[in-house]
Amino acid sequence: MLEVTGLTAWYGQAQALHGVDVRVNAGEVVSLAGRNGAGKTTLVRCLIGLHQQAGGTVRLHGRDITGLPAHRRARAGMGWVQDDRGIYASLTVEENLLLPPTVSDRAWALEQVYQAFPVLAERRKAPGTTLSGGEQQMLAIARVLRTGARLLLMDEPSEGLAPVIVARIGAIIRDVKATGAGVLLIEQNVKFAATVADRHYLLSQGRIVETLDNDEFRRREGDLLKHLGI
Amino acid sequence: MTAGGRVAIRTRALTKVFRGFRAVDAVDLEVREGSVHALVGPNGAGKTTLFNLLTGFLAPTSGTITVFGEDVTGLPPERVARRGVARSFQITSLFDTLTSREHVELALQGHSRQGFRFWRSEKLLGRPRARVDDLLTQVGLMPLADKPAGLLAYGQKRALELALVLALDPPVMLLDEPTAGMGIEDVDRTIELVRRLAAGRTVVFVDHNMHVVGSLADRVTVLQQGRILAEGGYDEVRNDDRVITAYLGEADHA
Amino acid sequence: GGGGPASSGGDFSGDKLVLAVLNDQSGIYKDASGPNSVKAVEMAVADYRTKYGDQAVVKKIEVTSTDHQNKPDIANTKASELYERGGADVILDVPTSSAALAVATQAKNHKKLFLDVSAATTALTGAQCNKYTFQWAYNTHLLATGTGATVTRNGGKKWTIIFPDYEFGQNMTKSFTTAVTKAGGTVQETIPTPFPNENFATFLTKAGSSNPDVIGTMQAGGDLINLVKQFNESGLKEKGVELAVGLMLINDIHSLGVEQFAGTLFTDPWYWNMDAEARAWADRFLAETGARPSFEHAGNYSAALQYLDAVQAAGTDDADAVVAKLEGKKVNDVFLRNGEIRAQDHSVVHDANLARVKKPADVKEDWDYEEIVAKIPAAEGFPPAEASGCSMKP
Amino acid sequence: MSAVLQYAVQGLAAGSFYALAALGLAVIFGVLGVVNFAHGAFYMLGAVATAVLLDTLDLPLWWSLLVVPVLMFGFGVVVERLLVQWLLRLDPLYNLLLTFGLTLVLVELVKQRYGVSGLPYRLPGGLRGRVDLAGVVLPRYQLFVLLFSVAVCVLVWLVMTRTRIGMIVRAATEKPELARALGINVGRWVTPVFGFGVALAGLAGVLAAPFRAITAEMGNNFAIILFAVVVIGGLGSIVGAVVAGFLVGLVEAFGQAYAPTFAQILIFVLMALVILIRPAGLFGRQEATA
Amino acid sequence: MTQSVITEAPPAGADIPVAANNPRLRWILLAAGLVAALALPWFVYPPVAMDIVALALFAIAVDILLGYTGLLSFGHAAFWGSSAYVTGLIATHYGVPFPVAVAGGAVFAMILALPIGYVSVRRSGIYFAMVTLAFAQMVYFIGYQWSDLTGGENGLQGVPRSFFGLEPVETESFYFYYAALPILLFGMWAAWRIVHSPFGRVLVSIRDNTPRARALGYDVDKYKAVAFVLSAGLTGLAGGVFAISHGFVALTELHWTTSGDVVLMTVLGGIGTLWGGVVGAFLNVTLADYLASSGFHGIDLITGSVFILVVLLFRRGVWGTVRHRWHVRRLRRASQRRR
Ligand SMILES: Nc1ncnc2c1ncn2[C@@H]1O[C@H](COP(=O)(O)OP(=O)(O)OP(=O)(O)O)[C@@H](O)[C@H]1O
Ligand SMILES: Nc1ncnc2c1ncn2[C@@H]1O[C@H](COP(=O)(O)OP(=O)(O)OP(=O)(O)O)[C@@H](O)[C@H]1O
Ligand SMILES: [Mg+2]
Ligand SMILES: [Mg+2]
Repeated sequence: MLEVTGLTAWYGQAQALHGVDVRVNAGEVVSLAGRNGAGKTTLVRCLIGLHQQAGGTVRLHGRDITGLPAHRRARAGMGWVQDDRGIYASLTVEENLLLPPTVSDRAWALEQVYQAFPVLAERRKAPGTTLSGGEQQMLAIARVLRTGARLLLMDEPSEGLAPVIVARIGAIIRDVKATGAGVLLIEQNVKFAATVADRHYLLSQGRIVETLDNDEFRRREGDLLKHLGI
Repeated sequence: MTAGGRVAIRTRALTKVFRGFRAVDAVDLEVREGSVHALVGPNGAGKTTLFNLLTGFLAPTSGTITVFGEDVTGLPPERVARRGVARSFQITSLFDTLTSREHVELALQGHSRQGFRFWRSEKLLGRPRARVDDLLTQVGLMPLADKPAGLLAYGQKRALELALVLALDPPVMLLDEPTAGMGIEDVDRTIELVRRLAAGRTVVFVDHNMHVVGSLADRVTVLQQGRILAEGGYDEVRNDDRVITAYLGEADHA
Repeated sequence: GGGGPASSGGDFSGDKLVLAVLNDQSGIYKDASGPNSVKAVEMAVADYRTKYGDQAVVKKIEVTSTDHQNKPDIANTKASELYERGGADVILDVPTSSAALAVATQAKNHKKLFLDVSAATTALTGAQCNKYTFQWAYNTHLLATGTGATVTRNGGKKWTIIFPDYEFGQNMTKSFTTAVTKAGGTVQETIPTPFPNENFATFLTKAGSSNPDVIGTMQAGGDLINLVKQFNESGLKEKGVELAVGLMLINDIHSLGVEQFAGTLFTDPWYWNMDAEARAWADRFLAETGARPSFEHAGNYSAALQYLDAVQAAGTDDADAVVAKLEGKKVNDVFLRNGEIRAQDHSVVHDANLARVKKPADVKEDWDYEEIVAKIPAAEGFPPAEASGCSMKP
Repeated sequence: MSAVLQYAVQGLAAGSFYALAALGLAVIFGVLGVVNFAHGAFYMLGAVATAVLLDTLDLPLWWSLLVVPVLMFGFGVVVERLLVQWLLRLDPLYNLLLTFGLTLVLVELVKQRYGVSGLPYRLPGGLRGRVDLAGVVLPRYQLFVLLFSVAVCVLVWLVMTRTRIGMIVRAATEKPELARALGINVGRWVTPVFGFGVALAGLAGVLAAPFRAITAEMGNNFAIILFAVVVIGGLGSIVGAVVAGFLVGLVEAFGQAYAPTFAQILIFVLMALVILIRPAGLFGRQEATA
Repeated sequence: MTQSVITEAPPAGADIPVAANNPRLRWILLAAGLVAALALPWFVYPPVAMDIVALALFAIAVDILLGYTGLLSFGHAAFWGSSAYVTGLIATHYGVPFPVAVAGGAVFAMILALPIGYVSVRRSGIYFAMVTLAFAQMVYFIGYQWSDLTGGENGLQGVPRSFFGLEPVETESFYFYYAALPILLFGMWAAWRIVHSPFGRVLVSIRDNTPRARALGYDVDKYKAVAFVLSAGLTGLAGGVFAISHGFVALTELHWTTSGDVVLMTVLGGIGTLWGGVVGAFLNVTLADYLASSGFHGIDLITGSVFILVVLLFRRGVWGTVRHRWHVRRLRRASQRRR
């Protein structure tokens, strides 16, 4: 469903990505691991169309979307959970959920969201950024689920979350996957990645250095840690 | 393990209400001098809010805070900082145009309270050179000493954040999720660093990483919905049923 | 541009005369004076040439134009530069009292002439008068006494005055009060207002509450228009309250339309259609500029003309010689009727008019807005020289 | 007593006008984060357009109330596309300077074209005269301004808080990148909102034409007062702008009545007090701490 | 935790740190600036030259707040104007040499700035701008109401230029320029000293991130207030010299448009650069001076367009843009050499 070939990206003079190839199939969760500054966030920003200095091609459902602006990509079925959560201060929790347009019939209803995250129901009228860091993370995930996007790009969704919540998010990701959607999961939390992902890319200094399936990933955990510092 | 007899931080019935929402609710917290004290709890339990109260960034709705027996309730952040309580921020918070070195120099000066000298050269700031270099080396930022903080990667910013707290050389350190966003390798180094620094100081920190909590904390306080749910040693707390249901969950966690 | 220390005295050559018009060519005084005043001065130069032909003592006459942008600082610097480097023998016009006073100081320091036309402050011919400065057209005293005394004598006994609370407004109010009282009326109330101000609703309510015959307003420009519009809606007009205006220019009426101002009384030092002579000159002016002249335009023409005459009489451009020719001269020209250039305080006194704005139905042609109600004799309109407080010591 | 009532009503009438005029400023700041210094100039253009339309096409006030905002909307769109859009994500300082420059240009252009002394305008017959409300006499036109302004304010508030448009617009301005990534075509919204704010300024200008001097400079001083209004109300708060508008109108009216010279300075005293007591204005979102 | 958090290469040319040190260039610039200041009245009409230098100091003083502390003051006319009046009054009534009068004006400006600053610095951003504007409006109001002292809208006329009886200085603007220049240069030096002092570093940190500065133990409000008073003092020096140079003081010096103009100059030159104030003042004054006698009647058309263009195309201001280009080139060359 997602096919990325030869992706490059720069910040001014500095190259952050050097020809990255990534694939995500329908109904598959793929993790992208790499130490701080490896270029993970840059990669997803390129995919969603927010990074201007980029080269290479991006295909979604076989369609070349390289030149499309961000909002068209979102409408084509890409959903993004930003690493700093991106909750609107000027919108209430509920408005944050109501904001994005629906792009497929898999979109979660408001009720569904509130069932999955009762905290959000409780604070539905509160301005978005008055939630705690973790609550904001939940809100960000819930918001993307509301669109029914077929490809989720999640940038460190477990960061700063209580273990119970992390577990719940793992379950949600598996649910989403079961509906046939694809997920590209950026994770530093190797244990968590291993529990949800089918395949793993290792990114280092802007290059994919290894692609592993889940078994191999688990097996080589210690070894990877040493080499990559993840 | 718990050293010393004195109490570094004590709160009495500390409460913070946001428009009717009790984010921190009648919390009586006691942190012993020289201990490493972890604060954990589900998201939204009120940990950051409690930090903000302790450091003067928020004024409590009611209740009192004392630091080494002195009442600091309602003091502004800079006054609290000068009583020896330094904090790091959960959401990275630096001076974008200043370099790492300048950050550390600034923090050292804040400690010495010489900032009003507008008639002297700023070179004065660089005087404690050895100390600056030492701090930057400790957090591993020496090679990036002259890069503006706005251009550092996330993890590097977190490291600098820590360096600033160290520079203040405070008797009491409050660290809000010091390892958030770090790879495991760095997490372990940070644990080492904090452990080293903890000698002779009081440390309070928030972290969701149980590995970090387990390796560092002498004592753990679990918050839930603004109240203290449980308190005790790490092993004691992690086997507490209420904590497991409210926070840790059933899953295996290291 | 141009550098180095100022070369004092004289790169001035006897065969060149420079008349510098320094005024506001982009701000609020643009229409009433502005570029058309430069035209008026040029007309005076042309008339001088025609009049003296080969007899003229100076052949080369330049008229320069400088925009002080209504900023006193710039007026000050430019005046000094004009005298020092621009070869200016005389500076004309200069609206805005602070700017005019600063230019007067420059004139004194440089010992060159300054003929003020557009600034109304009595300080120019009072406490801050000097040998080289003349005030040609009018001052606040003329505006106040002319209107105050004449309106009172014509039956408006009970007055309320609304004035902007700063020096000009306060002086005008004082002069008005004196004039009204002298003429047998009373000023019941004076209401200060902020400046600038847009909303006069409450002030008008207050003014109306004492049932005056006349409301006198000392506002000018945009504030005046605000007040007049709101006065018209306030119902006071219907109750028979008249509106007398301290300072109004024909351009105000032209822009706003006679309907709004109809019936308003005010002092006009000179009106283009007041007699045949004025009208003849106004026709020339219209051909030249496409507009009818305000009294300030005519004043500039007159000042330039009399200056040139004095130069002709003196046979030199030396300021002291020219001043000697101007002082005490009795003049009659297009602008000055029964005029005298007073030696004691350099106030140029002359007869003025009390005018009433016509009703729309009575307007016969463009710019035909005023009906002259009464003549204000020079002796009444201008304060006696002894009262000016001016001492001409150098 | 009846005098007090009279002043109060006059204050409310003046206040409603401030509220309407400040509304556009609040919308533009609240939504785009643009400190629109040119608001006074847009107000002036609205009034000038009204006068010119009457003069050339004989267009009466009623039609101007409709036509001029539409024209000003178009003008706002052009200004946004040409100038403002390049600065949207920057510090408000730059917008302030840009619109300051724009003000100079617009005022100068109007001066060049229509002179400095102002333009004539006639009040339509139906709105002349006065009404007597239980002893309080108010020019009929002021009453009309009062009712009309209140209606517009309520309408705008409803749109911004109760509709999806309002929500999208708020989101698009707070984090434009994210909004795009969520599938919202941000560019499509920013321009019309700016145009809308400008149209509101123009509308205030139309209302001003019959009872204010229509000159190129008419907006300069007015804009400063509007800024005071918006700050008192809390930057970007629509309700705040409206309430503060009325408050300022009342302060002005009673100031004019009982401390005439101080009437205008009172507004600034009020502003300083409000900011010091309630830092973010009466209805502003309080600044976050950590 | 040693090397591991440090990762990729530095992104070049993103932006320039505040203290971009290059001592040699700094000395060359300073020397050039000094020569330019000394030569100015040979090329520009001396009173205009004086205006340029005085306004340059004014703009620099505003830049200490705007560029280095992140505070946009929209009320600095209050300090400029009140110092001008006080200087003028001292000079008129006591006949002291003008530097003494100017010092008096500057001190007064600082005293006035004390309460205003104390109150205003509690707010930031647009709110700060509006509070300072409000106070400035009050000062303006006092200025035109108290006409016995200030002369109201007629201005305070006839301010003398006493200077130890030195005739050329007292009468000729050319020599006066050189007598007054040291005062203004001292002001500029003081501004430079302030910005590059331990205190200046704290100001920058407050600008970048106020809560963080507080957490480091800095009493932010006090620092801002001191910066405000210092800035007002320098503004006062400039305003005093301006008053003496012109020989009179007009109400416009207190008007909010004066506050606006100086901010525009600062931005035109480039904020956070100090030199930018000099460039901005030079451009502004010479433009106004040129247009006054150019016969073009639409000064604001040009001024307005210039500001629009600067904001759109050279956001760093004239000097800021030059400096930025130069830094970028240097960085690029450095990185090439490394390769
Ligand atoms: N705005 C920027 N300007 C310049 N360089 C940048 C910018 N943002 C990121 N970089 C650099 O690009 C590289 C890749 O950054 P990126 O944020 O993609 O890393 P990441 O893998 O997401 O790291 P983390 O785990 O810390 O989030 C880093 O070296 C970083 O310093
Ligand atoms: N300024 C505020 N206004 C209103 N509510 C707030 C504010 N700040 C925090 N809260 C609420 O207080 C509660 C506690 O928040 P806090 O940030 O202290 O949580 P936390 O324990 O640090 O959580 P996390 O682990 O997710 O960071 C949350 O429910 C949050 O929504
Ligand atoms: Mg990242
Ligand atoms: Mg938290």
